[in-house]
Amino acid sequence: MTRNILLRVSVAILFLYFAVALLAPFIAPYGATAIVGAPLQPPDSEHLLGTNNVGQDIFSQLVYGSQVTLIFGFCSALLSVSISTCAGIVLGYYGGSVDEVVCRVLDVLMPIPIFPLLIVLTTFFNPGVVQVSIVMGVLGSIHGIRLIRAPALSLAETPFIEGAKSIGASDLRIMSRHILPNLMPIVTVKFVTASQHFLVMGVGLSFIGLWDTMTVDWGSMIQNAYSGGALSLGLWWWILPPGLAVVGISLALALAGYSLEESFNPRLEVNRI
Amino acid sequence: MIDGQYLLRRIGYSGAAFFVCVSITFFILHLMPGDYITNYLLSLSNTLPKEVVAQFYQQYGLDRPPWEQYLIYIYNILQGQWGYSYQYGLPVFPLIMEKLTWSLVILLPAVLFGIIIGIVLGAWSGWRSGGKKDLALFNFMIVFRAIPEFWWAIMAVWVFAFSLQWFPLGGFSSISVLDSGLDPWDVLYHAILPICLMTSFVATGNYYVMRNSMIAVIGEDYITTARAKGLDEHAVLWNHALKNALLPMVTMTTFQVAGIIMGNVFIETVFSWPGIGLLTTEALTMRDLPLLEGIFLLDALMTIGAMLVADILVSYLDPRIRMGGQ
Amino acid sequence: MEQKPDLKRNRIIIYACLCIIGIAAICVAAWGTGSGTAAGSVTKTPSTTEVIIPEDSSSSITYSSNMQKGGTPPGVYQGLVIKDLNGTFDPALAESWDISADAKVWTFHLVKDASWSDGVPFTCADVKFTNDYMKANNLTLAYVLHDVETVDCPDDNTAVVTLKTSYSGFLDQISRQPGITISPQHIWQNITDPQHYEDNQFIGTGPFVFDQDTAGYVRLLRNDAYYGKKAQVTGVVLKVITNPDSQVLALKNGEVDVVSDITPAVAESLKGEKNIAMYTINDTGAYEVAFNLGQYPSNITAFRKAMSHAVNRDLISSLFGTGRPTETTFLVPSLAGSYVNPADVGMYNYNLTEAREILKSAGFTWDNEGTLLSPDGKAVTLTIPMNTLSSDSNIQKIVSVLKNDWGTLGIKVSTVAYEDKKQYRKAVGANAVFIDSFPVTLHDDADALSDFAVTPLQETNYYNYNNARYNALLDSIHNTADQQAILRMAYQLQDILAEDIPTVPICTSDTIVAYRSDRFTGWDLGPGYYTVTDPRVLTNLTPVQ
Amino acid sequence: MSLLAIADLSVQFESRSGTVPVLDHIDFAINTGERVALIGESGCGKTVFGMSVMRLLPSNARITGSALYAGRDILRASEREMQQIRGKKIAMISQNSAFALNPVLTVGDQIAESLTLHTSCRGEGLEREVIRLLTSLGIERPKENMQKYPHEFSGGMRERILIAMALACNPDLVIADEPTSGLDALVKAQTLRLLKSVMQDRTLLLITHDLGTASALASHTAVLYAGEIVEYGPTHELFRHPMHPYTQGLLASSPSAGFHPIPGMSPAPGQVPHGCRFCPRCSSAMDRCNSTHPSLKKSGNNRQVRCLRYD
Repeated sequence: MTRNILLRVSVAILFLYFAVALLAPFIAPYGATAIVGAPLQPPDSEHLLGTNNVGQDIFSQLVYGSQVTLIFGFCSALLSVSISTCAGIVLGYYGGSVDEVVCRVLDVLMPIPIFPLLIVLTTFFNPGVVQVSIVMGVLGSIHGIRLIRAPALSLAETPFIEGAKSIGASDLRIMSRHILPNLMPIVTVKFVTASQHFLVMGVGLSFIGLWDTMTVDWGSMIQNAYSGGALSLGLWWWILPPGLAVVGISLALALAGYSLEESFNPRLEVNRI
Repeated sequence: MIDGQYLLRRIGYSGAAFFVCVSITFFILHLMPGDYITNYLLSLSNTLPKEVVAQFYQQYGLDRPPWEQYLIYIYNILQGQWGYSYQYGLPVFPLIMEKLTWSLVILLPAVLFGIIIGIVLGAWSGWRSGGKKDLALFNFMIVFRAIPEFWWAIMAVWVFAFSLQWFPLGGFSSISVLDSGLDPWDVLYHAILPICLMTSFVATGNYYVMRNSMIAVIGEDYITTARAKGLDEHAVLWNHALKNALLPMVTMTTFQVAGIIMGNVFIETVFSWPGIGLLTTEALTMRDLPLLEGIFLLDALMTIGAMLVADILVSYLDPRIRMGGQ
Repeated sequence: MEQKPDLKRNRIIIYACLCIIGIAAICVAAWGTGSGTAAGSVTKTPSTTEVIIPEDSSSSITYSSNMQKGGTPPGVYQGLVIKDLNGTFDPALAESWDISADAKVWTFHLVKDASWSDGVPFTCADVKFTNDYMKANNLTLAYVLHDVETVDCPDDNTAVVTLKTSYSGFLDQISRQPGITISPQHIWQNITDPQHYEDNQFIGTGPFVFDQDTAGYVRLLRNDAYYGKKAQVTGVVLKVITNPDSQVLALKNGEVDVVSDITPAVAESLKGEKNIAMYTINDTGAYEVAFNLGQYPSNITAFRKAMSHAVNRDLISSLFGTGRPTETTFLVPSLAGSYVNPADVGMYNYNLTEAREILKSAGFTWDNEGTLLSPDGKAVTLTIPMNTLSSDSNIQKIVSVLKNDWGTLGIKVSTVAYEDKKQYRKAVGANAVFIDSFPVTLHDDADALSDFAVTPLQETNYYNYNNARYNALLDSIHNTADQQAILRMAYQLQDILAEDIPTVPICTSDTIVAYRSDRFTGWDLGPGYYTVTDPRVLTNLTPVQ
Repeated sequence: MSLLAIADLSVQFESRSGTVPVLDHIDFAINTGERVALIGESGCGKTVFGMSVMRLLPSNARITGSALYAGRDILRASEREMQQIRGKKIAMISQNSAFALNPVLTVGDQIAESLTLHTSCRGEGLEREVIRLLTSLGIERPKENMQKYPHEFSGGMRERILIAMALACNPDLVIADEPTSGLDALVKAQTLRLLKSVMQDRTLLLITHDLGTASALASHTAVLYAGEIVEYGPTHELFRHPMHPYTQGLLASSPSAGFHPIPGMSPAPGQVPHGCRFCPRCSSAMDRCNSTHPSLKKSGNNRQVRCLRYD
């Protein structure tokens, strides 16, 4: 019972975030970068969450910021999971020397620290939202490939795949119609956890200020407030909203991930009533 | 239990992986747009004669083609010569070591405690899975882990250092260090807040894996067999469940220990703790290539070493994995 | 085969671990709260007369050597002269100096009783050595001395510097950041690999001597053998506090004595705090909207003029919270003083109607939706490149205001961020408009106007501005030491700039400094001393009894 | 007096979707020296029965009734008492030898574990005892093999090790749960022979779905269907003259009898019919079978059957 309720609540929260991101122009009273008042005004009826040090409306920034942050989390997770699923299935299904070579390559890539590498690679482009999510997605898939490869490998040896082969199904068909659906639970869980991971990572990157500070997203909002003296001045309305927004979606994704994992892996919920 | 020949092969393979890894990072870093000289000179003056700029490129060896720089770099590495930081003008290795030491003050206890606490709580929770206490702990851990670490750090600094003033605002030590030298207790006092936070992060991650692993193990038939022998719950847990449940943790924790070499840039930023994490981001933004290469090199060394150690450890603990078998 | 002992051993180990963790946690908690309260209530005894100054990053207090990184640590090394904010030069190791009429030969009369902190006397040989050694070893800072042909020592206390070409701005060059400070010959002459030499003694001539560098602190002690005005504080401690908020709080706690660069909001909140006083150093930073004349539409003079009327300097300045609007062609009045040509001040006030008129008369039109169309019918869009790392929040404020104002003129303004300076520079070359910030030392005299020149040494400038008359005038300024002539020509240069508008100065910003008034007085030495680690400020500090 | 007398034993599992009854009012007794087989299709509750006697069911199982062992109700015994009984008085041979042995402990250690727990064997004596056990189960080179890990043995060998573990403390009652599952025919036959010889003068509760195993080992057989015992009797008689239609069907479905499977499926736990549980699949069902639930009745020579036709 608990699991279903948890899953529903977290999905509802996610929908709420998506709705806010999609309807941002209708929800936000002002533009994300428009200067609409005196700097550092506390919340009032005109500015629901007050204004920041540039005189921009924090509530509007929060609403628009959801777009960037969500793109960040979900696009890179989608990319990463797609790459690792495709590569994992192909490697697991064909095996042999290709598999061997790719695994060795992955072994070599593994020791390169992801976080600095991410920063290095984003400098090859302008560190914009899309570029960073692409780089993050590609880098993140390195670890995922192995995760998908193992079950794909054991699936490829099961009788029903042998059966499908024997009736002459093409490799592509076997991989897409037979192996992929069986991996969907693990892929789904991976997608949800990866979204959470990348979302938090993206916010973190932008928090330490390693990409476009003009992009309004929650990380740069926290960074602005943090470096602008929000703590020593006690301006809670400046630093708390973006932080709590991140916490909210991260929590929703985490709970959804755990609930999904439990529902796909009944062993995890032994005796749970 | 370990086949000597296999071990040799494994070490040889690690060496090759290390070499490839170092080469890849070298080229990625050297192809990265921007360079230290441009950044540095532009920060000094907007109007520099061209020949002056050219002279700097030559002085730093950056005017040579990349493959030539690469050969020189590899030659130097083989000589144990890690080069000099552009920005600091100091030898790379001692510079990294100094910053690393400060990072380790936080990360070493945090990772060790985190591993122990995570495993103990995870094992307990998995063993009691389904119980009220387990669920409470599990939900607490999920919530704790879902909150980004920099946010925890900011909040911790705000509450404990800014508002309550129980802990210092940051830094390594009190000013008394100048007169009476480094006092370990004083350093610990400065480090305790970041250590606690980091410990919690490492612990929650390990907790989750350990709990899942434990749940998987207690569903196994051999646990029933053990109970059927008349063993009490403690004996079943200690003699049968724990060792099996710990197997997946070995690789994970080994990598965690190796990972402390990169520091934690969030914790270091928020707690004004200039360690290796901040050094890395600083070197990245300054394009201090020798320093970056040194850091990446050390990390590759540690990670590849960790892989090797994890392999050996697992083969000791798990008789099913025969080295040389596979 | 024994099971029980094995089991017991396991259990004992784990219990032991748990106990250790528990005990450690309890100890730490108990002791942590104990020392915490102690730290909270601690106020330094007045007998300590070391001044503690926070530093933003650990790299700024990690020094390799003075030869590699000029002027470090602060107060230990000295140059020949030291520059004021308002463009004049104070004597340092040179008591006085003479300039030949063609500004080619500079004669410095050195102080007589100066000595290195290890007791060796300072002579002209050190000056000559510094120049020769830097050049011979290709040290980074040698570029500052690029114009120097030779340094000669007629006697121990006179240094004659001969330049390759006439250059009236030579003093400015050797004293402005990073500048050249003199290093001791007797230390460096034996060092063959200066690029990789790690100094750990820092033998200088300044009012302070290096003491130690430990765990995020650097301590400098008073140089009791200093020839000039001796410091009253016994030493200076630099402490790394990376977070600006923590610096402010440390000031409140009394852990540090001064915090520089606080935001206006923080300054407001500090008002009325007991024992904390503040002062403002006016006009320490300056900002401009710069045009790249090589790119459309900035190549249209009318467009630049119209845009100059569309910069709301007052709003930007009010968002900054400090500083004041600048309506000159380039120079900042409070610093450049008489160098500013009054005829060119206030020409381009904020007036959107005027801007529209200028655009209209130049053939620009608007479509139905209000989008600005160029004379050939294309929509005008601008992309402003930003440098992620160096951009302070002030530049973001400027861009936000420009987006609003230029948006009402029908121009779509977008930004693109670059993490790397080289890429940023490239983008500046490829776009029509960029925002620049200068430390004001670059705005304070006629020499600053060379930013717009094209010379044999400087083949281009950021503005892609090339005006033959301007170049010729600037060349003559460099070739003379006659102040009157320089002033006259500077006026003419500004007239040209006012007509061509390669840049729109916006406003300046101030530096607000807060300090413990119960510990030291004498911080606010005057407008010229704009960093708290300036040796003149440090020697001026007086402990409060 | 019987060694183990089970009366009115019911087991239910609580789950999210409600309570699922698995065993229903089982009355059952084993006398010392008897070897009783409990046979039935998978899912009928055989394993649960064995586990409930060992009190090893998961915590969501609700057990009612009584199980008197040597005059003591083991369903009400404390956990500590149960630990004294398990392995020492009642031992179990788990099904699926591939997973029933701890992969990270040597087989010697695993066998010795019961001995250290329940006997005073220590040190060399312990080792001698383990070697004796292994030898008695036909494992060659015991000294060397006891240092090996389970994955180094074949399925048949692992089964022998499991038997050795169960017999280590000379228990009064051995519960063997599918002792030959997963073995190929030849090894199975060997293992059966071995089991038969070591169980000669022991009390055995054999849980199996395999009629051959039951007939080879058991003196008595109980047939379990949908959580109820439907027939009980001496093995030979029961196999020769099966009374319950289900038993008849089972025997007819064995390969040696021509493989005529019983039509339909056994009902899922919790969804059993009101009347006779076998009624929907029974070829000789009568009208009242649909509504009347038959009880287990004595029928002649030491036999019991649950069928309305014998009322």
